[in-house]
Amino acid sequence: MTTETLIWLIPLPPILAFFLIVLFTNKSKALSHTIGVGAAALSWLASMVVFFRAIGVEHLGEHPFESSLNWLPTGDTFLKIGVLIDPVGAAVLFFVSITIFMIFLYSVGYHNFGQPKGDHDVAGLPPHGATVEEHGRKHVVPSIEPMYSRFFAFLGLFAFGMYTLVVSDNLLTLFVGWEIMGLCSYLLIGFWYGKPSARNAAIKAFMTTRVGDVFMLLGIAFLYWATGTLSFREIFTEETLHILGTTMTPIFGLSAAGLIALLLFIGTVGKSAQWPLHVWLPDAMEGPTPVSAMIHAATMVSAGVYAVIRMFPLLTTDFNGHELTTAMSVVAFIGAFTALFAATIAVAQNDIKRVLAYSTISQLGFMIAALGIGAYVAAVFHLITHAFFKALLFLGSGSVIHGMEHGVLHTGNHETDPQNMFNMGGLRNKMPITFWTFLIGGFALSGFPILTAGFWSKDEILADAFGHGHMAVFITLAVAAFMTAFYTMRQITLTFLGEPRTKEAEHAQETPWTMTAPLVVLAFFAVTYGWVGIPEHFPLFGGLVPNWFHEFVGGTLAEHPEALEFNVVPLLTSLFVALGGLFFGWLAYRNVQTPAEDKFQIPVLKNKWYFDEAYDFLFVKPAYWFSETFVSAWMDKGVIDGILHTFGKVTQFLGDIIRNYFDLPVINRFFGDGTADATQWVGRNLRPIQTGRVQQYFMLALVIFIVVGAALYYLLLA
Amino acid sequence: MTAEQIVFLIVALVTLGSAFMVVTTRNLIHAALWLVATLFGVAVVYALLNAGFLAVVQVVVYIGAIAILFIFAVMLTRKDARDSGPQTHKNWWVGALLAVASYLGLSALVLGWSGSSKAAAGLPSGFDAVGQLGEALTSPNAYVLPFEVASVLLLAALVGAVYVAFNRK
Amino acid sequence: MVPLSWYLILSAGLFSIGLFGVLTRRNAVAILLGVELMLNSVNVNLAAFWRYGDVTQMAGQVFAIIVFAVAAAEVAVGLALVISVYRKRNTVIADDIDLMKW
Amino acid sequence: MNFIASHYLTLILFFPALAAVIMLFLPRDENKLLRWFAFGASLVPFVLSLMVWVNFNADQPGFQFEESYVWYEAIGSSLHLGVDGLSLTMVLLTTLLTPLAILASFSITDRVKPYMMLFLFLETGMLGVFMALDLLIFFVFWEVGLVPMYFLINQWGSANRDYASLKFMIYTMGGSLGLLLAIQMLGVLFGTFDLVSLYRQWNSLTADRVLLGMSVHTVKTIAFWAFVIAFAVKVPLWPFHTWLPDAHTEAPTAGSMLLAGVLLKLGAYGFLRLILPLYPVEAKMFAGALAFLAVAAIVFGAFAAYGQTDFKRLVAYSSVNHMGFVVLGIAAAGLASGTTDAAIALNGAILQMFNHGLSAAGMFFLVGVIYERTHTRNLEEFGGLFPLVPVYGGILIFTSMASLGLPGLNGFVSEFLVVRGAFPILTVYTAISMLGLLFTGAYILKGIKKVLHGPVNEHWAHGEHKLTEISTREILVMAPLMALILWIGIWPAWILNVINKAVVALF
Repeated sequence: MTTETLIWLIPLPPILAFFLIVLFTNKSKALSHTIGVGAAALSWLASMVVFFRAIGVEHLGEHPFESSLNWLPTGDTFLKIGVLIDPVGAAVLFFVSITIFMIFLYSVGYHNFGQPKGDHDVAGLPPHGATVEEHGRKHVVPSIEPMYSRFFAFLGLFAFGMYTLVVSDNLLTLFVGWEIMGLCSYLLIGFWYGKPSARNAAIKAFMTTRVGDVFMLLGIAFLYWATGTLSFREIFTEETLHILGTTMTPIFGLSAAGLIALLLFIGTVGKSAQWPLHVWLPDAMEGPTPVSAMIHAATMVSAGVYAVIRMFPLLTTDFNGHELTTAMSVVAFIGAFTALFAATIAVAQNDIKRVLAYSTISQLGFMIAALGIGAYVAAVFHLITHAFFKALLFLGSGSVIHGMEHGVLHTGNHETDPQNMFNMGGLRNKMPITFWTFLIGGFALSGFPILTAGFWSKDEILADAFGHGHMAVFITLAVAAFMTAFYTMRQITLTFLGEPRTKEAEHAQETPWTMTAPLVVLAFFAVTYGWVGIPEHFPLFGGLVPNWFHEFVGGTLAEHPEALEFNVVPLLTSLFVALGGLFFGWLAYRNVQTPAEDKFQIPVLKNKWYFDEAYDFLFVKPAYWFSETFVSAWMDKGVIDGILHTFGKVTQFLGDIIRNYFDLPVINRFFGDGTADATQWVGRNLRPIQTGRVQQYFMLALVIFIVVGAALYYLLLA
Repeated sequence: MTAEQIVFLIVALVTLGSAFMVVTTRNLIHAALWLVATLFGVAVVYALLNAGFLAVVQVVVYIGAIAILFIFAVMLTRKDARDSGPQTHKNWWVGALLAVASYLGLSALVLGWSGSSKAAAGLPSGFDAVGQLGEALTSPNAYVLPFEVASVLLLAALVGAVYVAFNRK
Repeated sequence: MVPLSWYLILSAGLFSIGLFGVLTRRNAVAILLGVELMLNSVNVNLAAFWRYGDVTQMAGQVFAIIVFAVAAAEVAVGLALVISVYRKRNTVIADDIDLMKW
Repeated sequence: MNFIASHYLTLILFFPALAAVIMLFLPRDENKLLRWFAFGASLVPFVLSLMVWVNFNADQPGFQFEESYVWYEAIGSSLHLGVDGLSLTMVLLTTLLTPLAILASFSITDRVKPYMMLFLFLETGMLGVFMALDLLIFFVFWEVGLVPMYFLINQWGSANRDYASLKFMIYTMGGSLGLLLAIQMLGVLFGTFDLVSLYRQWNSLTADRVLLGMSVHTVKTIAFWAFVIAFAVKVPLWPFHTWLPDAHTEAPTAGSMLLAGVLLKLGAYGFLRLILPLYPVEAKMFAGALAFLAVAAIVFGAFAAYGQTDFKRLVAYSSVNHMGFVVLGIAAAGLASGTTDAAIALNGAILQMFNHGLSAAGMFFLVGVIYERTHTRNLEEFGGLFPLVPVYGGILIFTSMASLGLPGLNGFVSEFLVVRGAFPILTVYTAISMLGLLFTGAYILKGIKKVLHGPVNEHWAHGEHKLTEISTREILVMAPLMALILWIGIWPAWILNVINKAVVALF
């Protein structure tokens, strides 16, 4: 099979799995997860083949795998869609396929496959556990998810969306995959739709990202109009970019390229949960944990960054290497601001998944900021390492929650929130695999030096910001990185270290292999993936392994980015923020037992800077008012229908007048009834003539005949 | 005054006189018999007009069939042997007035018409009036169709009379 | 020679007498008798016009024949009606047969 | 076969009416027979129009399968039928939706015979508009379609049907008054109603000629607005839309399906078939106004839909929202006719007509399915139905997503094309319309949330109120719609190819 054909085939197994499960196998849980996991494995296999073929190609950037076909007739031309695997695509495909496969596998255990059916479980709510009798003793064990098959169907659809996005060679199919993932995130966040919080979170996620999407759609329309194509390779030719870069638009003095890039970037802001559209992601934690991992760590939010990566040449048109263009400044600002802003909120969260959610927002901010200052390779690098360790952390947190739920079922005290970190503590002994892998993930997130992948990628971003003199970005990101390490250590300390703070934590249990195996695999990559991108000039390690990643991914761009000169300031900074953050985190929380002892439970942070409330006041409430009161009640029912009804009333009024003052008296009474009356009078008086006697009639007829005849004779003939 | 004129006047007087008796006599049987006389007079008039066939038909059909039919009808509809009550309306004078008026009107028209005083031309020699009449009635170029229609009319009258007079009890 | 007008006068007289009968007699049979008189007067007219016109044109006689037929039919049906009415209502007085009034 | 092949359009057009007349002689109480007869009779035009679709040569410009019969010689009107890519698409939509609507009405038990007959007559009326190439015939069928719909709403509608049917009738009749006058004027001026020759003659009028005592310009402007108002009522364009929520809400399910699926398209079709070719200059001049109304329909339609508590009203307002995109595309095409952008916008507009036909019909049917079982449409009384009716829920979500314009389903393709085509021409309006697109998402999600999501609804879960799952017949109604929705979403070329060729040839 040619590589191109194989690329076309990559997204297919998951979508087939979706249709198979929905249409045929939804009754059988085992069959459904076999199909789902099998499809993910197939796609993973195909992706690996493609990836290894791709890295074997010299100058893949100039000669990527691509293939396209005519899709839409538009006037005299066609809109083509197709697939493209260039170095960035290959690199992204690598981590996407692995994480998706791992998450599929993890879901089997997470949804308690093999466990009995729940006592009171209903579709739409998380399973509540089942009572079983063992050795004459009743006890409660986790029960299987009632909508087990459906979950794998949704995951399949989601995987299809992600693969489509990654392999597409044009913005349109990228957008298609993008939106399908949006739908799936809606469906999966609202998977337990019976919980009001879940269904609201689902709608919030969909609507918030849709705000970005409509701008993105505008951007796509603009780009398509301006260039006549949506294919990346055709847009990113020198002359097209030049034309776009020199065409000015009336908005903020941006060039066409800048405006399009910004419009598309707004889509990313929504999808990657950047400020100010970040509000949906923490709420999205209502979904099952594999979903959080999949959507909010490894794939969907990465898709936002991926889109900017794809649009990088457009964003950096006119960029001379030092002075940021307007568009780039906006991107850099939003990225850096989000990184810091989200990190501050993460510090004050108690829900284990919410911490990770804000951490994700923050880390995505790092990537966006990197792209904003032109650090292309660093952004891609961080995207990939982050995907590995954040997926690991999410899955790990899921494992923790799962273990805690086991404890909750054991004690039967459903008051205890299995996600609240203050209910945990000391889990390192109960759940060793989860602990160690979580620790690796957490260290990677914090950027623990040398060992972890997170260090290398984050360091590269900082170095880039410093090296090109973007000091504001550098300082912001450094502070954010410090806080990252801090809240990560806070999380690890509260969760795993110390002693169990509740009975439930004491009875927590390690999770089955389908859940721990993915943790181990991801932990492996969370460590090793950093080593493919060690800068050549790095002290001690530089040069030991060639900086393959930089070479490979950098090749995507027409202008190969220069490797950065080594500078000791960013290295020291990143060493300090990572280790310092971890240390202070441990120091501050090693003895904390209750939220009250936590000095960082500052209301403004805990309430996420009141963004939800502000949006509710500024947008949601007015939208309700506008829809229900203004448009429906006031405008349609009031004004428009009012005018119509007035027409009706006026017409009726005129009709009444005409009826009462003309029709009734004149036409009816006088002409109508009058004629009838007259006729009746005449008739009544003529009636006696009708004797019924033929001879009288005849006589009368003759009289008249004679009179008339005589008259005629004398008057006319004579 | 020629002999023909004298004959005509006598016949006319008889005819009109008997006709007057038809409409005035109280006894309907008598009236029917007076009708026979009238019809006979008219038959003579036909003869005077050289319409021999008509004269014969007049005698055969009218007197032989119709008048007899009247007599039967009168006898069938009598409640008792005698006639009772007046035979004319109270306002018979109106009818008389109208009859006189129509007579005067018609006479005036006849006398006012110049063609009314002309004499009849002599019949061509060897003129066969009956043969001509027969041909006219049977020739497709002349009156065969009305003739046939008349026969249909008679048939219809026959059926109709039977139907109407039939006693359904 | 008898002039045409004499025949016409005769016919007019016969007609008026018949008319008088039709208008004044109460008995339905008598009314029919009057009708017969009127029909005869018409026939006299027809014969006279035939004789005083072009004798080779047989229209006058043919019409007279047809009038005979019509008269026969009329009498047959008319008398049948009279008999039928007499059976039902036991009268032949025309004034009593006034169902068609208001 | 030759007869069929040479009279495709006549057969398609009059077969339903003929079948309706035959139905007159069927026994009144044999509901089963009547239903299957009507269904079978409506399948015939569908099969025939599929054959027309197969035999249609997209590459040939102008009308095909033309038929012309003398109808009213004295005033130069003839029964002139013909289809091009534009009308053929609509004919196919009509003949597809009618059998589905009839199948959807199998649950009707009240006066089945007149009901089915009205549907068949309605089909003839709608098809006539799409096929007519003669203005008078166009108008005749335009009005013919109203009557069955009026009775369907008035006789088989729900509580407020009298108000709704009257409003529907008066609104549409009022709108078409101007249309009739304008058509008469054209007929008087040119002595013919034939569209093909009118295209030519009307546009070749020079500006200095005087018609009816006014300049050509004035006459054309008046006639243009007369046409626009008639079609705007039908589309419906803001602010002529308030009949729609009432009519849709009160109409029986299948009636709403056809009302939204086809009848609304009549208005948009009128814009495409009559206004753009007959009034290119005026269309250009007033494109801004048209676009304004379209955007108002999009935005206000979306907001109004969001503000409803009646499920059917919500869906009804979504029609206003979606049809706004059609008119936006048309306005853009009017402003920049002849350009590629215009062609793309028109492609999008026409495809949007077809797509909205599918998804709106599906949505109305689904609302009907649940209304039939619960006898309420109030969103507040639903919620948490998903566990009770999972298959229905899945279908509802699928169809809603098509309505929302999810990429991969049909709505996205057309909306994208409209936005792409209109963006360079009417940039500001298109940008504002994005607000409507955003709220499309909001009201669709509101619908799903209020109906399906939430804790299990105990009221509908047990006893006499127990909600039953969607039946096989109902799934059969949805299946073709869903298949087409997916097919067009993934591979729209088969239909867009025909539309595109027609658009390029026409404008």
